[in-house]
Amino acid sequence: MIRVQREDFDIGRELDRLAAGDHSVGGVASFIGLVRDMGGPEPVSALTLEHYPGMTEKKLAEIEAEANRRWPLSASLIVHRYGRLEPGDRIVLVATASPHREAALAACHFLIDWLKTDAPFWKSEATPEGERWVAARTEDDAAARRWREEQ
Amino acid sequence: MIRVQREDFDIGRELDRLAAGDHSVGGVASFIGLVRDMGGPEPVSALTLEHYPGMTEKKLAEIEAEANRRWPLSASLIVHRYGRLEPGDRIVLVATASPHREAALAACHFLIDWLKTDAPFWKSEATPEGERWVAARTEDDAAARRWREEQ
Amino acid sequence: MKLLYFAWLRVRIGHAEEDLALPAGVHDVAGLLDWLRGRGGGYAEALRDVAVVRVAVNQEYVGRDHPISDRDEVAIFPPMTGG
Amino acid sequence: MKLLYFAWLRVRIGHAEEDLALPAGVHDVAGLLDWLRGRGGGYAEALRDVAVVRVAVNQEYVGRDHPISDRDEVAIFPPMTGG
Repeated sequence: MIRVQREDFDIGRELDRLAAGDHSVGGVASFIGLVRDMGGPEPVSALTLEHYPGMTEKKLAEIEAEANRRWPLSASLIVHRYGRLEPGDRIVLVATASPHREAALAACHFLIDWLKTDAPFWKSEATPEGERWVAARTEDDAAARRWREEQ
Repeated sequence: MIRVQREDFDIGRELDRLAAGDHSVGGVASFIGLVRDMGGPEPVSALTLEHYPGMTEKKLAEIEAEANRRWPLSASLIVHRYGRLEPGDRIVLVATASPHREAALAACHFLIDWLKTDAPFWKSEATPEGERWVAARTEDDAAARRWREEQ
Repeated sequence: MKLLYFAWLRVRIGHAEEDLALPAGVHDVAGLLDWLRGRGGGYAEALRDVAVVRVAVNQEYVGRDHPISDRDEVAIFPPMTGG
Repeated sequence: MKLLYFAWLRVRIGHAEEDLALPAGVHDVAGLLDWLRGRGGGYAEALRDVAVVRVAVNQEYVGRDHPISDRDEVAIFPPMTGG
């Protein structure tokens, strides 16, 4: 399941729901991305996430389908927020449930790597110097590429 | 932090607490192990976890320290239950928080692989044929060995 | 044709979307980017470093040689930074 | 010396722990396992496939050549299956 929303989400409820009633699930892996403020000379007071409505949902559904094609998952979930967030706020949750621990862990890692480079979101940070667009990281491209090579 | 307990735990509360107030945390990775019943000819009605009090806490603390030595973690948590559990019940939670997504994901994977082979727990399943001790899996040894080789 | 701009491209161009009749002589993504840059002002500034710009046609990422028609939704944006 | 047994070793031996004076001639883990097996009954059954058995002395995993003293806590168990 995928969701793109302004609102925060409840981790406990989302993860409990993922495997609820399915006794073949042996493991649930998850990753939560948070708004970070590393302090330093340019503290971040807020992060604004812009996205491409329609295309975002489509790409997230594709990414999720790809994970389900590669690993035997019982359930999967991507929740991605947009709008104005503050340091410590949750941005994204990816979660995977599988009979097998390795499948849940690998698929969760794949989902977060892939959506970093493939989902149409853009971040701008509010700093004392003004708005600053977050630049794409070459490490993120490398992380996503790894999964392409392993295909 | 490590905890060995009979009682269930609240995923949402544990994960929220892990990164609370630390704005340098960019990602929280977690894995939850559940009691599985694959159905089949020998359904599992209950799982009993036995452990070695004293040594369990010591090994879990060592495993956690090793993860913190290998990766830049802001916080880490292992909660492992013992006693009688039923299909769908939570057995274990491992969670890691880090400024960096890769560190959180890798350390979480390491912790669950490592504690599978290195923490003194033993499982027995209640089946219609009677109690059955769960055998150690060679895949688990291989998964833990991988981290030794990467050291 | 519907044009959409995101992130700093939107800010520099000054609006998020516009309707445009397919300009004469424009057949693909490369041609459209050239034509837009030729408008000058915010367009020229936004598309100065055109190599970093990404394009989606009808919500699919495409290369510079992808054909463009008058009924397309064309989105132009910097590399994504989600997650 | 305090001896602890876990999982199916505990079940086959019939109790979880016992106190034992270090038997004459026993100096290491291998010697202790041999001596226990020699007691027969549940001990012989539990330690029949002695190669699979793991041992901790004072809560540290040890090999068969690890020395044993009269003040040690020695735990004997099958491979772990936690997580």
